[in-house]
Amino acid sequence: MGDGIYWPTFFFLLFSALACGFALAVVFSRNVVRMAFYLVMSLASTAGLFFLAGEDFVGAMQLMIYVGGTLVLLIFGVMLTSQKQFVEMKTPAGQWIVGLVTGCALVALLWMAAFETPQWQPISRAEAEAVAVQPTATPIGVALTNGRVDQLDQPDETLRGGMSSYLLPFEIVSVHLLVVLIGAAYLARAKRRSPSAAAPG
Amino acid sequence: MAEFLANYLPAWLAYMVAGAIHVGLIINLVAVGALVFIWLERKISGRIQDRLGPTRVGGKFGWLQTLADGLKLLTKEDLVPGGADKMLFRIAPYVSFCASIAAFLAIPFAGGDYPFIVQHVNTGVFFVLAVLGLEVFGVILAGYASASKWSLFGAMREAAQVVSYEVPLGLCAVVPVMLAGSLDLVVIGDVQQGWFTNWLIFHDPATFLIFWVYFTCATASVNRAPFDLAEAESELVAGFHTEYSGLRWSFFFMAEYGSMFSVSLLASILFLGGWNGPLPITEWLGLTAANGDIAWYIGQVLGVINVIGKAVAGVCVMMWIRWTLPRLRIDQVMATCLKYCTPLAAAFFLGAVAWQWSLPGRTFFGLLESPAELQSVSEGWSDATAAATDEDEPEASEDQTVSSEPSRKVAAAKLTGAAALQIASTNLQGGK
Amino acid sequence: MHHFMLANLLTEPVGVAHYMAVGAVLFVCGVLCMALKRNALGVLMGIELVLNGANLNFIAFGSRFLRGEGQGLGLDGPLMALFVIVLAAAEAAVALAIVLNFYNNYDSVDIDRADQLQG
Amino acid sequence: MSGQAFVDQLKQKFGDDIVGANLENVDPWVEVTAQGLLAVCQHLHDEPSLAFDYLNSVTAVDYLETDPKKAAKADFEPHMQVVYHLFSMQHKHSLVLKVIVPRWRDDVPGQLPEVPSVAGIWATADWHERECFDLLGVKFTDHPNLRRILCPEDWVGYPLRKDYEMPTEYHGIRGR
Amino acid sequence: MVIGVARTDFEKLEVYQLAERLADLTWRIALHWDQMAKATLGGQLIRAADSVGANIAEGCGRGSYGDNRRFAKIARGSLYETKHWLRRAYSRDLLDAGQIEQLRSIIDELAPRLNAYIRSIGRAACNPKTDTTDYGPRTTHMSTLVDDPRVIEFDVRTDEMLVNMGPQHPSTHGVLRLVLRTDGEVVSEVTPHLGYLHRCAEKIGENLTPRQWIPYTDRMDYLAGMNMNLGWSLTVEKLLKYEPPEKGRHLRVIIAEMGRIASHLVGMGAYGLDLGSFSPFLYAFREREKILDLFEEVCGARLTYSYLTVGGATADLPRGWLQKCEAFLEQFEPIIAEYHALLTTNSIFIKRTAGIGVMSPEMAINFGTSGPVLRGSGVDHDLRRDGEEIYTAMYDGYAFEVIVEKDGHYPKDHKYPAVPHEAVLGDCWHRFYVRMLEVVQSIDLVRQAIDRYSTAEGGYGEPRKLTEKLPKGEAYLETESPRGQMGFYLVSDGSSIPWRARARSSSFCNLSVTSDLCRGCLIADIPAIVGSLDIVMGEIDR
Repeated sequence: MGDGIYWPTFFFLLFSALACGFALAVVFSRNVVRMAFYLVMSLASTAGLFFLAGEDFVGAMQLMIYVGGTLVLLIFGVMLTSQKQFVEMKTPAGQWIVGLVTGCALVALLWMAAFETPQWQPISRAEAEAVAVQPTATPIGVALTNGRVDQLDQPDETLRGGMSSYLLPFEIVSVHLLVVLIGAAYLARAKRRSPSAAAPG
Repeated sequence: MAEFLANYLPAWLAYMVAGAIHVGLIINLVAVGALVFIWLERKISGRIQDRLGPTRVGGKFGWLQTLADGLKLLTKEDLVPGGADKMLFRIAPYVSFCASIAAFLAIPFAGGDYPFIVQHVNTGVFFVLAVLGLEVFGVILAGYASASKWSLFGAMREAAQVVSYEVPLGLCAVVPVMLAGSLDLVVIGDVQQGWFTNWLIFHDPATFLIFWVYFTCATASVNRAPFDLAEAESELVAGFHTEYSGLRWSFFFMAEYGSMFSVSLLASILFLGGWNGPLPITEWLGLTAANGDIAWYIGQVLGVINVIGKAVAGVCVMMWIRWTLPRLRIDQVMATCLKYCTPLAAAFFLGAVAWQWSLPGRTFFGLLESPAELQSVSEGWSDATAAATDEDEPEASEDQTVSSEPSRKVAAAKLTGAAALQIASTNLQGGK
Repeated sequence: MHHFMLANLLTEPVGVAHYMAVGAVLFVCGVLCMALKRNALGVLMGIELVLNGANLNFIAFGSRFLRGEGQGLGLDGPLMALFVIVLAAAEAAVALAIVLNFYNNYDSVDIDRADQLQG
Repeated sequence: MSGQAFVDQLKQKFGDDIVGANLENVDPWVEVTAQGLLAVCQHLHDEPSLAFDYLNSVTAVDYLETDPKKAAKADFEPHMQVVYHLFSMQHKHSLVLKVIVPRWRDDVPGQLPEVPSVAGIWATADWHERECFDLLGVKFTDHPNLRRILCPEDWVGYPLRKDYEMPTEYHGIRGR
Repeated sequence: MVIGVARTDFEKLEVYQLAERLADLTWRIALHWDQMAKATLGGQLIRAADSVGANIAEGCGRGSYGDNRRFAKIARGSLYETKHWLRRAYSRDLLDAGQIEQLRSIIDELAPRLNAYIRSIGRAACNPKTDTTDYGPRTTHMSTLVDDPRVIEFDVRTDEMLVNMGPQHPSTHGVLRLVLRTDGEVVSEVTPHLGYLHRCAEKIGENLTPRQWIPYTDRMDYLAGMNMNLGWSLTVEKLLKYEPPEKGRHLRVIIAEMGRIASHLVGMGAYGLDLGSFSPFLYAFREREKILDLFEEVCGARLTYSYLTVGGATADLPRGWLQKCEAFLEQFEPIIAEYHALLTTNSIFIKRTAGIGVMSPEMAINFGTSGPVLRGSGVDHDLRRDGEEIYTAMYDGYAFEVIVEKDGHYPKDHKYPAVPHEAVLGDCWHRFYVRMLEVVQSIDLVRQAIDRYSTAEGGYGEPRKLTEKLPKGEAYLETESPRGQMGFYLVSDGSSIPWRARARSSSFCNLSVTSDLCRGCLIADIPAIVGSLDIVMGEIDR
């Protein structure tokens, strides 16, 4: 069965252990800022998994936008709203138990499904090592603009012809982001209290 | 490196040792870099302020001063403030330190077929910018965890500043990527071979200007010089690391010097030709791969010295600015970012695109000479495809000896890239 | 579960199933977080975890190393992951704006307080 | 200022509020009663020909001969003087106003003498009067926030008074 | 005139009813606690809970909106105190889940209502335009501002934060403590706290003869010791009606103006430090060291000189000192251009100081400011020209112009850097600029004084006898010291020991302006404003 450790598996186990560990820590920790920190660690190790799966463009994207942008936003949110509470926002014990039981059941179900289906089983070691290292940025860039590089050797003709690039969704997302930008700014804007609106006593 | 060792050691040990050597080199680079910079900063600030700086500590120019600092920091007591969130307080410096060290993973020190790089990530620029963004977490946690109003002020200021300066920084970094045609730092470095006229900074006026915008944003994103709001001692006592002392404080400082070094390394590779010196000395002395490994190795070492030299020059300029200019106010810092840096970066980016569109592949100094030689760079993809396609089949059937691995990989890389570009051009013609 | 022998796990390459297993754990942690947390920002973090679990599956199916050449999703996997990441950022922005408004009116971010619609 | 003519002019305008003047001294001064102080100051400040818009200093002097031998020879009764030094930016001339108040209101030790506050006319008086209150124990009525400025908030006694004894200890620190 | 009548029927207020329910509930809960808990925690908890309702009621009964709002805020304070005691009870397991639920529902409903109630006081019944309610003595700088309904609430209702800047803060020039009420970065209220360096020098002045008190004047403005000595000596000479010889007067001009240069150098360097640039501070001290060496030759001390004394000076200038002094001025003049390049005309410095902390001339006069702070606001007043006879006698015959922006421009006797268009008269930049120009003015004065001193004949002014009997009477004199007008007030009863020795400090009045200048500015502006006032705590606290 192959000679010696197959390194990608070792790193996969390492990163997934980190990701799941910190994800569980997020669920169980009570202090909001600690939750945010564990989430950062969990998402960073997921980015590691992306690198492992050969998608370093998406990994770098995750690090930059998701962890660098979204979570900083979240931490700003935590800072703006963190306040001394009279009683800790503790969910009563009962709900915890129900939650955990359903959670474990769901995980077991998904794992059973994952490991049973034959198509998703790992390929042989020789085959894995034969896969060539290819640049990942250029195909994604081209796919976003006008060509589907990866479908070049698609066997049947119709499929290859029919493959359209991701230009349209790319434009839609950019417009969508603009709309969200304005919407969020409008929602959280400075409340200008007009002189007439007198708050009742 | 790992393949080279695989001939002598069992495979997994080879990877382990190669990894250890890489990490060792990087940690040394940053640690020694920090040591040198602390001493350099004292000397430069001394010279600027018409005094000598350390002279007597260990030897002639007081070069042991940093060691003395280090010992002092080691012996200082690491105290944790009472109300602090213990766990986050302890972890914060290490998060910020790891973030600034991780940036060195993808930075090459010498190019060519076997680049001197820890991990040849082909989205190098993107990876470095992403990791630099993570350093802000260390600061936020430090600010929040030390439970004092002043550190919270400092942390929030720094977070706002670094996050908002990532936008113009990214915009400026995209121009060299566009000119060199790839996110891979090694390719960007290799495009700038030969005379200094090939440097991307002289590629066209827009890129020249965007270099200065890049340098300002870089100084701001590592919190130096006029933008060092986070540890503005006149207002916030010492900003987010008020409560830190001893070793933890030194980690923050190593992180700051590390990210300053990595940002100037990036500047030197993206704009100032990286390992290609102003004059093509390696070609003149014949130190290229053509005549033997030893010559090639010396050529590479010259390249490494070149890169680090330029980076140290960049850091010296940052120090020089720091000791002359007063500090900006937080809203002025934000205003410069949003009102000046981002529009300027966008404008120069459009300028570079216009230049690239009208005179593809022509540099400012290359306007006079015939464009042939430069043309090859962009066309390199196509003829490589022709070469790769026919000689690829026989090669694939050879045995999977480890030694031939790199050349095949590079050819393959060219293949997919070239194929992609060809399709792009065909579609374009088809589309028009 | 015959194939799942821990002994040779380290020597055999990892398949899509293993990625999906990790994705499942992340997904469930996200759902639990959304369900159990009373702090609005905790719910937001739960949503991030759920999206991340989904992303992992996309990447797993699109990766060449896991399915060998040319079987899986090819380029669609990573591209979908990109769109998920970008849209998650937008979603977080809007969600945060809502939470801040909630905080403005209720002096606290405890979602149990949002019981205005109850009868 | 122009000596006796000015004093008579004031007397004619404010009648018995002006109780006296001393023109022989190096800095001649005019004595005013506590009740009339506000009116006189407002007049001095607003009158264009005088225009005393700059208040140099408000201070108080405690006249009490503590050692019995000299007390007999002293030619003054124990009293307190609140001294105002005024200056005019336009005419570049200066004036000294004095208010004679008893050391304790109704001679009951512990009740501070009261003088109306001129903080309304000159903003600088706010801090100067707080210093007088802090060090010499003169209560300025209608002062925006009359509390100690130099000594700690909970300090007992008024240090610059002649009959002041240093407290034996303050928060555990030995005084004498 | 509409008298805003506060609602007296507080019983109908929901806020009040909630407070009542809270108080009774805590009473019922604390009733069954054990003896120990009841004695310690119970008493405090009930007192706090009752005081919430009590304060709301008292606020309504007070009749004026200001008091009503103040008592409502005290009620909010005691609500938070109740929360504190409940947390303690909770952590000591004195409350069971049911009780917590009840308490929490009341408190979580009471808190926002109380805030809304506080905001609504004084607004529901009156509309700002027609409201002429008299809120107590309308003094020009009343500290309790009426809540203007048009105030724009920031996007997130961040609650106020009290921040202590000092007394051991690096940028407050010594032991000054500023208590800032900040909302995020914007400072809404600054209250300076003084007295940390109070040594009661005036009490000691009542036990020493005037000449023995000279060293105490050194330690008031310790950056310009010579000018302090000069001020006290002139006051005593005014009382003695003594005229020092002509040579002594020119000696005093040389020493005083050199002291001014040294003090302004420190002011400039420290201001650069406040704004973050470190190098000007070292350049300034390099030059100041040379002046201190010169002073050391004259009187042996570098900081607390006690050189100028009643009657003249303790000793004459040593031989060759004047040539050294001229040599220093020679090499110092071109360096000033460097300081201008480093700070005055530096665009970031201008950004940080122009238009910040603007003070109108009327406000400057009203607050009794003096020196560069007064002249920075355009008030043409300098005691060396407009002071009392005995002081201006020292400077008569000297050609010098007062550094102030008169009808649009500064004096043109030297080539000075231009005023940037962003700078508004009376802002931090102008105060700094006036100080820099005064250094050049002092150089001219010292040069003229050196020529006059060398030609004048006669003694340098022998100091008077140590225990000389002072004539009965009093004298007050102000001199133009570097930071402003330093006044000394000497009352004597005929014996050799003064009856009262008072020092009127210029920085004391200059500092009193901070709370008005810093209202609504950013935190980073506070060191800029306080630095531009160039205060020294020794002089303020005396």
